[in-house]
Amino acid sequence: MIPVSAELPIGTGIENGGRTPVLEVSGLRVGLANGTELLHGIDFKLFPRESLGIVGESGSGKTMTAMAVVGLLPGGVTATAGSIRVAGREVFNRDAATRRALLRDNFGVVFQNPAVSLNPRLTIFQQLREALPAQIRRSRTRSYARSLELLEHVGISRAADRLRAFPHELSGGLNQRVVIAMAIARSPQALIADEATTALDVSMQKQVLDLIDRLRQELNLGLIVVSHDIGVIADRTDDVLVLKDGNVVEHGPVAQVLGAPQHEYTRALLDAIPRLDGEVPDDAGDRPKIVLEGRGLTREFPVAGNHRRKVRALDSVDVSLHEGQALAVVGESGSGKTTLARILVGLDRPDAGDLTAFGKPVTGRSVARRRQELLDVQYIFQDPYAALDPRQTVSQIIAEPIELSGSPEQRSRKREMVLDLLDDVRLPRSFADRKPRQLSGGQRQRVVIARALALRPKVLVADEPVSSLDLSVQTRILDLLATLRAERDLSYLVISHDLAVIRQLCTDVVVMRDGKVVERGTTEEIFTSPRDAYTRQLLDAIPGGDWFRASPDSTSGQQAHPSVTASYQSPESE
Amino acid sequence: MADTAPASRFAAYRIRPPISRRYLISRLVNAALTVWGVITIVFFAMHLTGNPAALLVAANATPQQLAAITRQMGFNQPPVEQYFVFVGQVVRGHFPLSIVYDVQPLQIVFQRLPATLVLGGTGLAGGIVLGLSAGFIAAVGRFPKVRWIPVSLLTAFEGIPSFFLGVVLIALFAITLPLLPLSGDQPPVAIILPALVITLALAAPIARVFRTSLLETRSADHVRLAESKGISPTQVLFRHVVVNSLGPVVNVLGVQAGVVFGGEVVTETVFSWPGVGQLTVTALGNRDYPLVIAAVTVLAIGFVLVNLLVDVVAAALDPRGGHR
Amino acid sequence: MTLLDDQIVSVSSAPRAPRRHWWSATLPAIAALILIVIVGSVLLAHVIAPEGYNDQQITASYLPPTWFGGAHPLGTDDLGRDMLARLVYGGRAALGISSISALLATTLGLSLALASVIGGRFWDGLFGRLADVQLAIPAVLLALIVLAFAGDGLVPIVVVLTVGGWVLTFRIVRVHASRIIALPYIEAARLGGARSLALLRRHVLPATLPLLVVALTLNFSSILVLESSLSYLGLGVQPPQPDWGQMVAEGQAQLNGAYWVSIFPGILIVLTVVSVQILGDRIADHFSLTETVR
Amino acid sequence: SSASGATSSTSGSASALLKQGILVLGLSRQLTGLDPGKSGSVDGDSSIDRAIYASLTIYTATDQLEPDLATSWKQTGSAQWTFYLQPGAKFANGTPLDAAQVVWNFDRLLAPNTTLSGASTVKTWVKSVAAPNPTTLVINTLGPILDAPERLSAFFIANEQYVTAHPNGLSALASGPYEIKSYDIENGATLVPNPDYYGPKPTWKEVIYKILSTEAARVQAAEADTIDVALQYDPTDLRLFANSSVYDTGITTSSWNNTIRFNEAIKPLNNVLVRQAINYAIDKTAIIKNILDVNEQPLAGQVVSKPYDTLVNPTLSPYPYDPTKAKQLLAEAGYPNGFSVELALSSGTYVAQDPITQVIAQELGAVGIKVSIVNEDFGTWVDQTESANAPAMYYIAYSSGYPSPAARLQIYADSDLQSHYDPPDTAYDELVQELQNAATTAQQQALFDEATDNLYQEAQAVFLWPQPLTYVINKDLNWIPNPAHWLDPQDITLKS
Ligand SMILES: Nc1ncnc2c1ncn2[C@@H]1O[C@H](COP(=O)(O)OP(=O)(O)OP(=O)(O)O)[C@@H](O)[C@H]1O
Ligand SMILES: Nc1ncnc2c1ncn2[C@@H]1O[C@H](COP(=O)(O)OP(=O)(O)OP(=O)(O)O)[C@@H](O)[C@H]1O
Ligand SMILES: [Mg+2]
Ligand SMILES: [Mg+2]
Repeated sequence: MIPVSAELPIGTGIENGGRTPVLEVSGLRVGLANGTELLHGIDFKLFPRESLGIVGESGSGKTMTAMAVVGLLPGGVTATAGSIRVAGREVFNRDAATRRALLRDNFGVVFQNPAVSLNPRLTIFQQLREALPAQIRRSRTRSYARSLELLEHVGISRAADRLRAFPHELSGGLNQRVVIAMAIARSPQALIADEATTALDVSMQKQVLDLIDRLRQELNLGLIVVSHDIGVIADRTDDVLVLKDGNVVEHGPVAQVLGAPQHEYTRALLDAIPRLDGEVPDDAGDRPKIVLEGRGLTREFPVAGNHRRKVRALDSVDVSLHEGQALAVVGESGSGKTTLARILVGLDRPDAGDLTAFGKPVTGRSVARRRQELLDVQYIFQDPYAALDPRQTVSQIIAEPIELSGSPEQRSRKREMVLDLLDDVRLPRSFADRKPRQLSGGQRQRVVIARALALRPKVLVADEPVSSLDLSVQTRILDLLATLRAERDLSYLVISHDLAVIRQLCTDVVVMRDGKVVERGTTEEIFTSPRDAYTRQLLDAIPGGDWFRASPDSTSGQQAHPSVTASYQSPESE
Repeated sequence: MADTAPASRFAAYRIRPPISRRYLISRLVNAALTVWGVITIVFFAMHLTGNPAALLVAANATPQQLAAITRQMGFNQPPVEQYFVFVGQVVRGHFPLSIVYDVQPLQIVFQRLPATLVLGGTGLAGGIVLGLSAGFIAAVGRFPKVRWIPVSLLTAFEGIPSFFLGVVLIALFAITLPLLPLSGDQPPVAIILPALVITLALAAPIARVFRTSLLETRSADHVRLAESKGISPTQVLFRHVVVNSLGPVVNVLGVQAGVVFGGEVVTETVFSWPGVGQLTVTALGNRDYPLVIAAVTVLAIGFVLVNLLVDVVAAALDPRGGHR
Repeated sequence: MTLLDDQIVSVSSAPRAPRRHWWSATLPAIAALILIVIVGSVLLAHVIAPEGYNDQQITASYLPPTWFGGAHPLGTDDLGRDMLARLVYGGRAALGISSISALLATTLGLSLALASVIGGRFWDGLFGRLADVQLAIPAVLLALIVLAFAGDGLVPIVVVLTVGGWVLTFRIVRVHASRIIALPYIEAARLGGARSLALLRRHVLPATLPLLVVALTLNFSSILVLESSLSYLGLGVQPPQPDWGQMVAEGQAQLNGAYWVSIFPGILIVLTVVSVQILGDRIADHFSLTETVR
Repeated sequence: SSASGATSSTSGSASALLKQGILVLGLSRQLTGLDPGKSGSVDGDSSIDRAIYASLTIYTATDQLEPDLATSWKQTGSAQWTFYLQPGAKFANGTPLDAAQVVWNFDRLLAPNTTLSGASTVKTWVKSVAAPNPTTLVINTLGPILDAPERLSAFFIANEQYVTAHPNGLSALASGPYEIKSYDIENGATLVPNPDYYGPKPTWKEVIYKILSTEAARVQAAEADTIDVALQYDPTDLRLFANSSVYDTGITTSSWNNTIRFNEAIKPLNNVLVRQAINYAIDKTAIIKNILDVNEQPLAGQVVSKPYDTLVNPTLSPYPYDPTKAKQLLAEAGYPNGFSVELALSSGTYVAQDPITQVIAQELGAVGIKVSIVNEDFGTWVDQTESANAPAMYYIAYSSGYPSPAARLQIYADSDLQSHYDPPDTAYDELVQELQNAATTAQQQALFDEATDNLYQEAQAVFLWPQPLTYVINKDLNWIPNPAHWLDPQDITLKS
């Protein structure tokens, strides 16, 4: 499938005579019962086989817009004014029941989190059956047959078994496919995907998006993609709608809006994206001594419930972190990155293999012991919200390591150390007495970093340091980490599945898959000439990858997506 | 395709049990362990008093009787053997003869068991019905202004100790306006008052948990999805909200089972309901410890079984647990 | 049998009205007031009734309440003893025993819970099993049996009530603490070099404290109920020393004549229990713990 | 108070059952078993025994001695009585109820090694029993027992084979007017007419005995109209039924008298001064007036109840209420500042026992004796009082099946289980034995006075008062309250 296909001239969504749009929204206003308005008049059209992207920062109204269209607004929220025409028929002023019916027969919805959008209590078949058109639903035989078809259609093999499974027995990707199957079960006019892939890791994200595109082609669907990931929008949609505080600030063909943004808000959104064509950080040239080293690290976990079966999270992994180096560990979800990180900082123990820190072997049996040996290695958590005790003040949090394992001299001047650290992470000293809940995500992550620096470590291990943050914030945190590394000549080991992050921060890369290292090299090598097929697949999977690699002015929208051909192989690969 | 779907296939999906055999077994083992624990506790309780044999015979027992019991329960052997003898005896249902009745205690306990089960069952059923309806109203009732009232009323009743509630109910309904009979000798009407006591002790917690759980489930994502499917709102409400919310309720029942059993002890005494609870209390009054031990063991086993059931049902309501 | 280790349900608690109702704010105030009055007069028993609880005047039996003024505002019992005197002294027994036991029970539950959280699988399993066994024997029965062996008297009854009450706290705290201990900020503390005890002191305990207050109130009310049930069945404090439950039993025969002998102590029990629960619930709401506790 | 059961007859109310010929009687203590060899209490086991077992003779409601299984009898020797039995009498299973069966009932009690508590009722005066033919029973006595027929009025006859087959006494083979339909020690029994009864057909289609072992249970049972007759009400509670539409209430004299027995093996109760002190320390008149609400006199240092007992010791008068004397005696005995002692009650058994004992406890407290009251259930309580470690003091009322001076004093003789473990007083035992066999009434009087003087001096018990018989009864019923507390369905009839 092609972002802008030959037979559809660009931007047909905007000025297009002839064909009736699947959906025509004009002056749509949505508000709360108490009168506060959330959407202030949204207009757009959606034609068959055409895809519309809705972008905007969090809270801008993307979900509201989507849900208003399908009449699934949350309780207390109502569409107050405007017009919604479905296949030419006005549905806005209809009574709730008929409106819902109409919308449901014309739209399929795919929600953000597949893990929770299915009823854990019912088998896939029981739930899929509910989504079928009434006349089919009545007969079990026909329902069953149709369900099989649907599952096979969305690329789920062994459909019969899947039908008998409960949601928790399927992977996220499979569940999302099931949700999609439900969405198309009543052969709708259009599909609406709200952050349909945000919860999935890159490779799975790609597969699902490919699936949606394929269905759109085959079934002539109109498509609305809601996402805050501009990359996705860039790859997958023809038109784009930029929302800000419930207003449309820009609306037009992708190439035009993203290529030559008129509104500075749009520009801001674009600038926030870490770019894949930025400068690679200079690496420390000749490699001096190794600071942290794992040899043949192996870790197994019991598969929940089934005591006999074990999953190998790590399979004799060798890693060595040199002084001043910034080493990245990449790999799809479940490849063992976090496990590795936790072992390297001593939070977890390998079943086999040994760990050496600054030349000394780490032998402690208990976490506490190991930590005493590894005090120079600190850790930065993925989710700053959970990493801070809500009951403590910022200064208490930062001071804790000092109190626990600082030298007497350090303890004596705890207070000013804390304030200095706040300066280091660019937080105003006044924050010292705030509590975590009074901080934004980015600020919290800074506190986490400050705490990690409190004992003046030589190595920082960071697991997904920015993945839980808003895009706009991400870059700033990354900058901070980069500068800190320079200021205090730290060595980094950064875990991420976001290659853009890696490229911005790291000198070297280790690629992991299924607990094994499949490739290692400098960032430059990995990005320009990846040797391992899997590495290449990871690179391809990055949404909007090509778009941002090319220079902004070129109408890169046209250029074919390199991974199209490779797209959508082995749906079972999750 | 339609016709190629062999019947066996969805026979297969339909009888798909929401709980695995492994899970069931683990629960059973658990239950057995608990019962064993209870027996052990009883054993120690008896030895706390110095000479356990003396407990198991009448106050004016002859030395011969004492010797006999000592032999039967192996009290003359070293502690460890004693323990195993005791457990063995209990497991085989061989308790020392009841002092008052002079027969196998289990025999008497089982005579009384039906009465207890009937009372407990009725009370439980009442509590569930009352609690669920109140909780449902509180969560999704039509009139937000007043829908909290039923739960609050139940909660107020919950604060009344069952013995006092019993006393008051008797004073009101059996005496002042004699609508309902007093005690356990005029079935079936006689069950109303005692059952009511148990019901009222149960309803409130059930109602609260059900309410909370309903509110949580209602805003769950899978409900939104269900709404987008085009099935009727009532179907969504029951298939996806109500039934999904029952898990916590069932778990509460597990804990409240204790309340029921304990409540029975008091309630049966207040209403002179001829069940195991009353039997145990009078047996204690009569210093008939063999009978006490038997009754307690039976009650404990009953409780364990109830919780076994609860676990299974809870798992059935959330397969994620059941396939663990 | 694992009794819900994922979510805890309080044995009882106060009305769950949406906060917008006027009385949801005033109710706790009323409850507090009631408690102050009850506890206050119980503490001042010797002032309110200098003549003590066993001042018999058999010629003046079953005098009805005169409410305000009069020698016996709340009437007299079968031996012409002043009801007010007996009620306040009865409160000493009931509330005294219950609150001591509640404190002990909560402490015991807390320690075992923390122990099983940091103590590893063995202790966790052991204590968990202990709790299950404990629950399998109805508290009333257990109490009856132990008291039958150990005889009445303050120590046995307190022990019995404590043993009957620790599980509640244990379960609440255990679930909560084990959630906390699994949180990243605990690992963060470990990274800072904290050992188990430091973790408990710095993070787990503070996080559990409000919950503990709630557990305490729940414990107290359920223990008071148990205590009065036992005393109603004739165990615990023995006549002539009064106890609320025992008084209910004594007056039961005269429910239709001298209702006050048995109704007043009953009402006091109910008032205390409900008020404590309402307060506990208020506290829970305040720390928005309601879901954890239920 | 609401006229209890004002709207009479809810579905299962007693008055409703009455109309169907079903009688509901309340017993004030737990049952212990149906074996007549074990002496039970009149207001408990014995009332049921009397309904299901034949006895040779029987006292009617009006206290006339009448034939029952024995049609006639005569003294056939200086120490021999002969009874002539109903020909063709049968047990409920059709087996013959003949002299041989009666002999067995005697022999099991006369057996030297018997543990049956009923033994003392015959051992003391029967030497041997023989059955020359199925309808003739010869009793060889230890002396000229003038009142042998009276003594046998409460001697119930069970079936040998059946009793040996059912040792635990939870079921019975009837020889009397009714037979057991269901039996439950804690909750009561249901009786139905015995088809094979030799006597006149019983009046009631069904008789239900209900155990009401607490005052509260008794009051509520009546308030809720779930019984027709029940005894042992606290007089103050009788007032609750003053204007009831369903019940009449009554309070009258009885053959019971209340005492506090001592375990004289225990210090300091082994000291006669202490026992006397306790007698002085209790204000019986006040209790009688205020709590029992009757005008009786306290027991005059002897354990007989006027007017029931004909033979009394006129020279004795009650211990007066005299705390100072009590204190002084205690001092003499070496307990100037008192001691602690236990007073055991059988829960709910005797009229107004809880208030009474609390008053007593307080009065004894006043002279320095600290009393702690313990409650036991009837069965356990009896076992304890009959065991070596009986309670130091226990509150008890004694009756005798008929006005027998011997039986009255027997209770304090060594042969009685409750006195058995006290230090033996052979002099007294012999007195009683002679009294048993006294030939003339003059002789009786002399012996009786001597024995009672001994009781009085020794303060063998705290002599309290004759216990009033209190009861509620359905207005539709005729019943002459029986001083011995017999609650016999045979004595109760519907009005007109
Ligand atoms: N149930 C609700 N009740 C009231 N206001 C709501 C509700 N849900 C969302 N809002 C508000 O509506 C506005 C738009 O929310 P919406 O979910 O559409 O944002 P969004 O663009 O989807 O953000 P995100 O990218 O985080 O999903 C926000 O200000 C939000 O606070
Ligand atoms: N505590 C644990 N118990 C059981 N299995 C675990 C545990 N931690 C990790 N695993 C398993 O080990 C494998 C590696 O997990 P890990 O979290 O290291 O992957 P990851 O690369 O960090 O994934 P993600 O990118 O989603 O964080 C996965 O299959 C996971 O299910
Ligand atoms: Mg959204
Ligand atoms: Mg990870």
